[in-house]
Amino acid sequence: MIGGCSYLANDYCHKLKKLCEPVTKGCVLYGKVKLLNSNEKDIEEQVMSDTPYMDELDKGPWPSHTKELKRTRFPIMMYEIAMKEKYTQWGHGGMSNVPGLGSGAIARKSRRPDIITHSHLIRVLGNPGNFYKTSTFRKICAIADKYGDGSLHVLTANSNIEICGLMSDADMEGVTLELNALGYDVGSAGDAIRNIPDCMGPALCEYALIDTPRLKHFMTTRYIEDIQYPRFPYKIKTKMSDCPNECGKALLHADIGIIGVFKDLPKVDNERLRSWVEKGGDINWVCDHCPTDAMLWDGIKLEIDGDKCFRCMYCINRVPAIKPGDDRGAAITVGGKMKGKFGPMKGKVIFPFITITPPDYKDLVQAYDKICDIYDERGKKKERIGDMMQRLGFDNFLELCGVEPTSMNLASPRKNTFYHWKTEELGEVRHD
Amino acid sequence: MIGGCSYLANDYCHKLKKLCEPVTKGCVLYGKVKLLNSNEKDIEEQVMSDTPYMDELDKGPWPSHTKELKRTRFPIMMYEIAMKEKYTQWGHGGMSNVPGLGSGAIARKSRRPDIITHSHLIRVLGNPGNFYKTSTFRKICAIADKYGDGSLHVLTANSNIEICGLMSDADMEGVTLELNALGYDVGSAGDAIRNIPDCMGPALCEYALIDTPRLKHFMTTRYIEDIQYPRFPYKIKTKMSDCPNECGKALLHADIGIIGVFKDLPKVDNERLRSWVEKGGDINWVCDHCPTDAMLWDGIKLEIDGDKCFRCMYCINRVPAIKPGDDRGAAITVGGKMKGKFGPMKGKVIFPFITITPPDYKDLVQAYDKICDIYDERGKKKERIGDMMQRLGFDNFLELCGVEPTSMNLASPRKNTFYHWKTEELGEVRHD
Amino acid sequence: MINVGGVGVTPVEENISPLMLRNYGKWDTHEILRPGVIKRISQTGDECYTVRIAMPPSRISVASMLELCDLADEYSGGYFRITLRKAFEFVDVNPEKIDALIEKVEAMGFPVGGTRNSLHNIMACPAWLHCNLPATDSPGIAKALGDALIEEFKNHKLPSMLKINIAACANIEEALMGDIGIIGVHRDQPIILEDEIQRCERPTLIYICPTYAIKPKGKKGIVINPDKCIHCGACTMACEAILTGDPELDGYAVAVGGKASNTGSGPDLGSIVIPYLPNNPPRWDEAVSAVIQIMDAWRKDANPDERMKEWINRIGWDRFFKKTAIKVSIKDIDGYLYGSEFARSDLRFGW
Amino acid sequence: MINVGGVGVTPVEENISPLMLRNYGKWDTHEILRPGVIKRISQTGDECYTVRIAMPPSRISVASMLELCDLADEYSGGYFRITLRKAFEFVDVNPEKIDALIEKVEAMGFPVGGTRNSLHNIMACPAWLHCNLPATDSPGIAKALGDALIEEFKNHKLPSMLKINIAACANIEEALMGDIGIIGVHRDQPIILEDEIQRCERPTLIYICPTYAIKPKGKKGIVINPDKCIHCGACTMACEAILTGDPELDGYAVAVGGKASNTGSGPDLGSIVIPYLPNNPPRWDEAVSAVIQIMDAWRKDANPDERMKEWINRIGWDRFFKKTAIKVSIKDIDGYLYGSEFARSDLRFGW
Ligand code: SRM
Ligand code: SRM
Ligand code: SRM
Ligand code: SRM
Ligand code: SF4
Ligand code: SF4
Ligand code: SF4
Ligand code: SF4
Ligand code: SF4
Ligand code: SF4
Ligand code: SF4
Ligand code: SF4
Repeated sequence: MIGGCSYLANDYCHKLKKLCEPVTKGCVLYGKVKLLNSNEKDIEEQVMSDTPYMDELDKGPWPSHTKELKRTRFPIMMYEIAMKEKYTQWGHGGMSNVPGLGSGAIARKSRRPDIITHSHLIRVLGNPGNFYKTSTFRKICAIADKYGDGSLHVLTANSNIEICGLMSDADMEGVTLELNALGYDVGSAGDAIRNIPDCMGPALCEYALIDTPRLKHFMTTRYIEDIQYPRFPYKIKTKMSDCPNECGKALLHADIGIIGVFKDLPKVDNERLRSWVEKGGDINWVCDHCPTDAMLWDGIKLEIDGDKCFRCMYCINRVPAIKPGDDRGAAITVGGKMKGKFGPMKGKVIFPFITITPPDYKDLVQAYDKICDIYDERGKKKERIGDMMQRLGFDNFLELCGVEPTSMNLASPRKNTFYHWKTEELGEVRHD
Repeated sequence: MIGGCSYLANDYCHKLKKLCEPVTKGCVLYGKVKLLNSNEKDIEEQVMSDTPYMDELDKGPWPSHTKELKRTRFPIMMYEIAMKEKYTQWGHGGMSNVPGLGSGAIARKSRRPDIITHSHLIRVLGNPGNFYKTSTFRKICAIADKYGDGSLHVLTANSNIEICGLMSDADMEGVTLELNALGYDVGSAGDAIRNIPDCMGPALCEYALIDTPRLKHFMTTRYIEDIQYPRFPYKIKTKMSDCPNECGKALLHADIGIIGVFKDLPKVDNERLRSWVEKGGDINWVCDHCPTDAMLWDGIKLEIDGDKCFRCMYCINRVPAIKPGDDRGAAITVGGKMKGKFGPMKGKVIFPFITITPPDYKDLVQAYDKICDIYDERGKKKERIGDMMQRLGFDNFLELCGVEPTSMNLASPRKNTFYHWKTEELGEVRHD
Repeated sequence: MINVGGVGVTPVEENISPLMLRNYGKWDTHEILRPGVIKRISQTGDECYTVRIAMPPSRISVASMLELCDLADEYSGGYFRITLRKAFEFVDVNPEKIDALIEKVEAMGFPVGGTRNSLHNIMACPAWLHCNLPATDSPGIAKALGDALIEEFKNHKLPSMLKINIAACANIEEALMGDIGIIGVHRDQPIILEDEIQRCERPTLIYICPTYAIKPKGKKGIVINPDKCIHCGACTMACEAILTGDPELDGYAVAVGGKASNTGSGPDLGSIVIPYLPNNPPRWDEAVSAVIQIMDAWRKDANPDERMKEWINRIGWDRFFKKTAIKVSIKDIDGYLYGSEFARSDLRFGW
Repeated sequence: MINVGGVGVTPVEENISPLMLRNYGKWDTHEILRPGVIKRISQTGDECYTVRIAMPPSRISVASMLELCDLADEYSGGYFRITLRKAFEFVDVNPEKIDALIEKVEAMGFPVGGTRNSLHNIMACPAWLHCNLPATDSPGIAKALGDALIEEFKNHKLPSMLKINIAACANIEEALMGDIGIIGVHRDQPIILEDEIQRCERPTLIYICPTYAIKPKGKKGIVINPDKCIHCGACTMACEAILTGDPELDGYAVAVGGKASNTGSGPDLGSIVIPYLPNNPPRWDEAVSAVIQIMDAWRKDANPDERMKEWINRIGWDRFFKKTAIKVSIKDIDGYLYGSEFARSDLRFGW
């Protein structure tokens, strides 16, 4: 491994001076001078500014992250050497806190203190529906340039903006104060409720069923403490999609998924459908591709068989004259995650349908709090909800959630008779 | 439990006399007299010959096992009281041996020595294809009547005949000797290779691909020792079906399944098909119901798309003009079973296609012996092959079988990257 | 040492008629003339007729078998076979005498039927007739069901074949391979006969319990942890001093959708939709009404040629429970195995 | 104590144009005018145009973002959004100026496209840019793939949407939710820095290892059993003194068929069809050729509207491996989880 020099906040230059010409962020000659030979045995590299690997990725029609990095104070040699040695040059990182808060930052040590000793980043909670306007975003850019290395992660997979290349607590404190002044906030790192991403919903989409952008604002306001002060066995990722098309991929990989659903049937405007067909709309193709053969078009009107349709969204996606039903609410799924004892797991349906009633969203809050409480009480350290549910048994977890199981909690009934009968289920027992 | 009197072969009458009038098998007044009150506290029943429950099941159009029992010396009170008390009156049973053999009998103790102390049965290996002729079967009946209680189990779920109600080693020895004289044999109990059932195959069925009746004769002759002298961690059930219609249900619940398959495409006789259609054969219905949409009928001829068909047998079952392909062999599946640590399990495809080449069946014997050897070496006591395979890992089991995996061993590829890399897979490893 | 065994089985050629021998491997097509009667036609033009009858569950008397042999001698040259569902078939029946055979054998109490889209012969294990492990009585249930569904056996009135398998404890998988299956369920804690327990091999007991519910107690005894026992009965099989079964607690579960063949959506074990019904001999009303409830919903809603599994596959489990009016219970959820693949991971709800 | 936080997020109303606010919840239908350009029509008749561009993998400079803001000010009233696949969208674009906007933004190096049946924006985690856990470099692979498949991004020429997600280690599930996914794979034994290991919480380490590969050693140390380690990296995350990754051994796996939506056969995680390819920066030829191999087989054989998962669902895995000429390996079989549901239990072979 490479040099054991540990992270010495703020005075890395003096420490490094003896190692090499300053090539790190705060120095005026940054990126302009070669790294002179130093006594670290494994830095054979003589000509520092030559970045052949990165130059190769500057080329080509796809937007280039290497071209971007060269427009920032990012320590590009960390990436160049990584590509040359096929091995990351960054060291241990971990969720850490912004001074005064319990969460919000990723602290990252470097394995190459000769290039840079560390480089932290701050997670800025993304806007509802991920809508931005340039007036405020320019200010975020200014903050990033002032405190960070001038590079941004827009957006993370959990819809945060990451302001990168922060070097000290002072930087982090400064960023947070200026963001707060702008109406923006930080958090979503560590064993906390993380930022709650949503899809664009009713702001732009015809399929939206429960208005996730407004729901995100409500949830973030209600759970801001849990987002900024970690208290759970492990992180809780909550994701939202406004309809079963699932652009937010909530069921698949969220600890807690909130997805808009409708209970009644798709609504058909037969008049509009006829004109759509006249203009070349291929209704027969759509009927053939309904997964349950629920659609019957007789040339004049379309009927959807309520005994077959299972609200998959396909006909709604393909035919403007077909709209989602009006009896709308949300399904709550639990347990999506990738790692841990039981490996990758999809979320499981716990509540197939709860009402979404602004402004207090009573049903949703009750369900959400119950799941978090169970996790708080019964989750082991570093055990995700999905693994906990598997450990407790899906049947016991449903009971803890106070859910009377219906077929909608089942992919299919069990295939073994290895029941565990509780005494109260047995009535009086006769043992002669 | 009821009366602790243990099993006293052959002199139960004296023992019982003091308990009650003899109502058991060997006594001349059998079934004719009431059980007088006896000092056993729990035999409240006064009128012994009254069998209300059995009498009820004598009625009705479905063949009645109670009517049958009343035509035998079966201790009917054991069944009557079971129905009255909703609890079996039979005691511990277990695989046991016919004198001189290691297998072939089920020894069964009774919980009601006052009625009968025990009642054993012998398993007679069923004929290939389960074909019988009355000349030999009458002799089996005679043996059953002479030594047993005159009742038969025709056939067991594993295609054996059970001669029931044997009371002593002498009975069992007598039965076996007389059966052997007839060309019949016993076995298939205990931790042995069990009787190898097959379907009627080419003797009666147009779909037969590998001739399981002749294969059963070969396998039984070759493995007769393992059928009659248990040597495995637990039983090995081998089942055969002559085609993928699977009348023998081999894949689903056999430790080792041997099923006839064909590799090429179904053969279509278009001339015969046209005449079948003319006579009202609904070829369009069949084409619509092919699970892979592989069938294309243009009114004159039928083409089967080799890129889609997966040999499911459906069109062959429905259209006389479509026959199975000629490139025929057998699939070998392993691991079907109901109980044990991993609960009910379907068999897994180990060899998707091996040749079936009488008279030596070299491919089949090699595969079969390899699986049995692996089980012999690595199976734990009372661990079925399916549970062993699960414990070892399906991947390791394939390797042990010397199988280079193909897609036909997969239902679907794995969904996690939690590989275990063996050192030889890694080439030279550089650790700085 | 008396020498017994080593004989094996008789070759198939010895047990089939000359016509069948001549046409061995040459069968070309078949027609089902009426329920229970199959005509098979060979490439040579020869025809072979079989007549199938239901059999009494699990045990038959030598006397009845001899009477059937008499009929076989008179009508099928002495040739018969037993199907893989334990039904009796007269084989190579003289075509002119088929009606006479049917009349006589039905008069003896053996209904003719059980082919293609009818109720096939009901398979039942011995249970109370001769076993110590049953939690219910398979033969009794089979007889009660047979009586109630006799018309379905004797006619081709169902959407597809209906195969009902009954096993009185979790040992036999048959019940998970039937269109409808019934499996005995013990709900009691196994009882340990303290004075006799030492005779059992403790290490084996501890090892074979799938959930490690058995722990050593004292020098030679054991104790069973009620929270872990899943009533599988493995310990009772391995040791005479452990008894399972309780007249008030025993009963049976009902499964649907087992299928062995590779047509349609292929083979799979069935799923258990009713976890427990109480034993109610001799007419087993709960079993009969549950089977009829499921059969009627299937019969009304399935397409032609759609077996139970394919029907459920098409309509989905939401609609299955709705159409059969069976109540979903917490027990339908698999708490034993790595149950996650039984939990619902999609939003395709059939309200 | 400086008081920070407790602010939350700005309401959506503050970040959308007046036209969008007027039509909030009233959108009625949409048309995709050309790849990357969506026209949405409201019940009020109002129209809202969005223009979507690909983004550089994982990191973008403040300078470029400011230039994009300039374009947003000029062409979309200062309104833009970032999609759930990290792509940039100008929102409520002045319809007359769409062509001008496209010309300018493409000149800046941001291709317009990635809608409906095209290659959508490629998602990549930071990996070598800023993480210690990667076994490969997601941004580098994304860039190499983007360059190779640019025409697929800019046109609607595929049977259905193609979403490629790249995660450089097993942490993120994205790669199992893409039509094609790439997941970093460590093949080395984690290295323990003996002098620093005491600083770690041993009990946690022993507990979090999913396969109990970590055992205590001496007073404070640990030892990892190579036969049990599955390279999941959980220990390296929990303790600074455990390092994983080896330049010669690291690489990535390729998965197919992940899907989140409820159409067709519904949502499911993808399946891993290539267990390991070696790292080969900067152009990652093996990744590019594997993706093209799979994409071409899909493109040639899929029906219109048939995503990767639905295509595989229809043709079956036998045909998938045959058509993509990918060799099945022992590693495709799941030796980790209760793997039996990955083994084949039917005879429906696609030779
Ligand atoms: C006699 C028997 C074989 C034996 O060696 O004993 C047999 C005989 C025939 N089977 Fe079978 N099957 C026999 C048990 C089975 C079983 C096992 C069972 O029922 O427990 C199965 C598996 C059932 C399952 O899938 O769970 C079985 C699945 C089939 C199939 C596949 C049906 C489907 O799912 O598509 C066919 C094809 C067909 O029906 O068209 C078939 C077709 C046939 C044919 C038509 C074959 C032929 O041309 O002769 C025979 C008459 C069918 C009938 O009864 O209508 N046979 N057949 C068995 C009669 C049992 C009975 O008394 O009913
Ligand atoms: C007669 C029969 C039932 C029938 O309806 O035909 C039967 C009857 C018994 N079975 Fe079975 N089994 C019978 C087919 C089956 C099947 C199905 C099959 O063979 O097609 C199974 C499921 C497949 C399998 O083997 O797993 C089956 C799984 C068992 C088991 C569970 C084994 C395990 O994995 O734990 C046991 C217990 C044991 O073997 O230790 C068992 C044990 C028994 C015993 C010996 C009960 C005992 O241990 O005391 C039963 C004897 C009853 C009696 O005294 O009359 N029987 N048993 C069948 C005889 C088969 C044969 O001739 O060899
Ligand atoms: C902008 C975005 C939402 C957001 O809040 O950011 C979005 C926007 C739309 N999605 Fe989506 N989807 C977005 C990510 C997703 C994802 C997540 C992902 O890709 O990682 C999914 C799940 C994909 C999956 O199943 O794995 C997704 C599954 C869908 C579907 C379901 C497609 C199907 O499988 O049948 C539809 C319906 C359709 O395409 O007709 C859909 C339809 C749409 C429509 C047509 C909705 C509308 O009327 O506005 C939007 C334009 C579609 C397009 O790009 O062609 N959107 N959509 C996301 C754009 C990502 C991108 O840059 O391409
Ligand atoms: C930036 C981001 C990747 C991206 O491409 O956007 C990311 C980056 C990191 N993730 Fe992540 N994860 C990111 C989304 C995800 C996702 C997908 C999602 O959120 O939609 C997952 C899968 C879902 C899940 O959480 O399981 C994910 C599962 C993990 C895990 C595995 C957790 C587990 O169950 O074991 C870890 C390890 C941990 O948290 O201890 C992890 C840890 C990390 C760390 C902090 C690495 C570490 O522990 O040192 C990474 C920081 C990289 C860096 O320093 O720049 N990251 N991570 C995403 C930031 C999300 C956010 O803003 O909160
Ligand atoms: S999840 Fe549904 S409502 Fe949300 S953007 Fe996607 S299609 Fe629209
Ligand atoms: S929502 Fe899906 S299931 Fe219902 S009619 Fe439309 S396409 Fe068919
Ligand atoms: S398994 Fe095939 S060959 Fe054997 S009887 Fe059934 S249909 Fe005929
Ligand atoms: S065998 Fe099956 S898949 Fe092949 S053509 Fe016939 S019905 Fe279709
Ligand atoms: S299934 Fe159970 S109850 Fe029935 S015979 Fe077999 S062991 Fe006995
Ligand atoms: S019945 Fe089964 S689970 Fe219960 S103690 Fe016995 S072996 Fe264990
Ligand atoms: S997926 Fe792995 S390598 Fe990529 S950022 Fe997340 S933790 Fe780091
Ligand atoms: S990498 Fe994973 S499996 Fe290996 S020792 Fe660490 S935690 Fe355990």
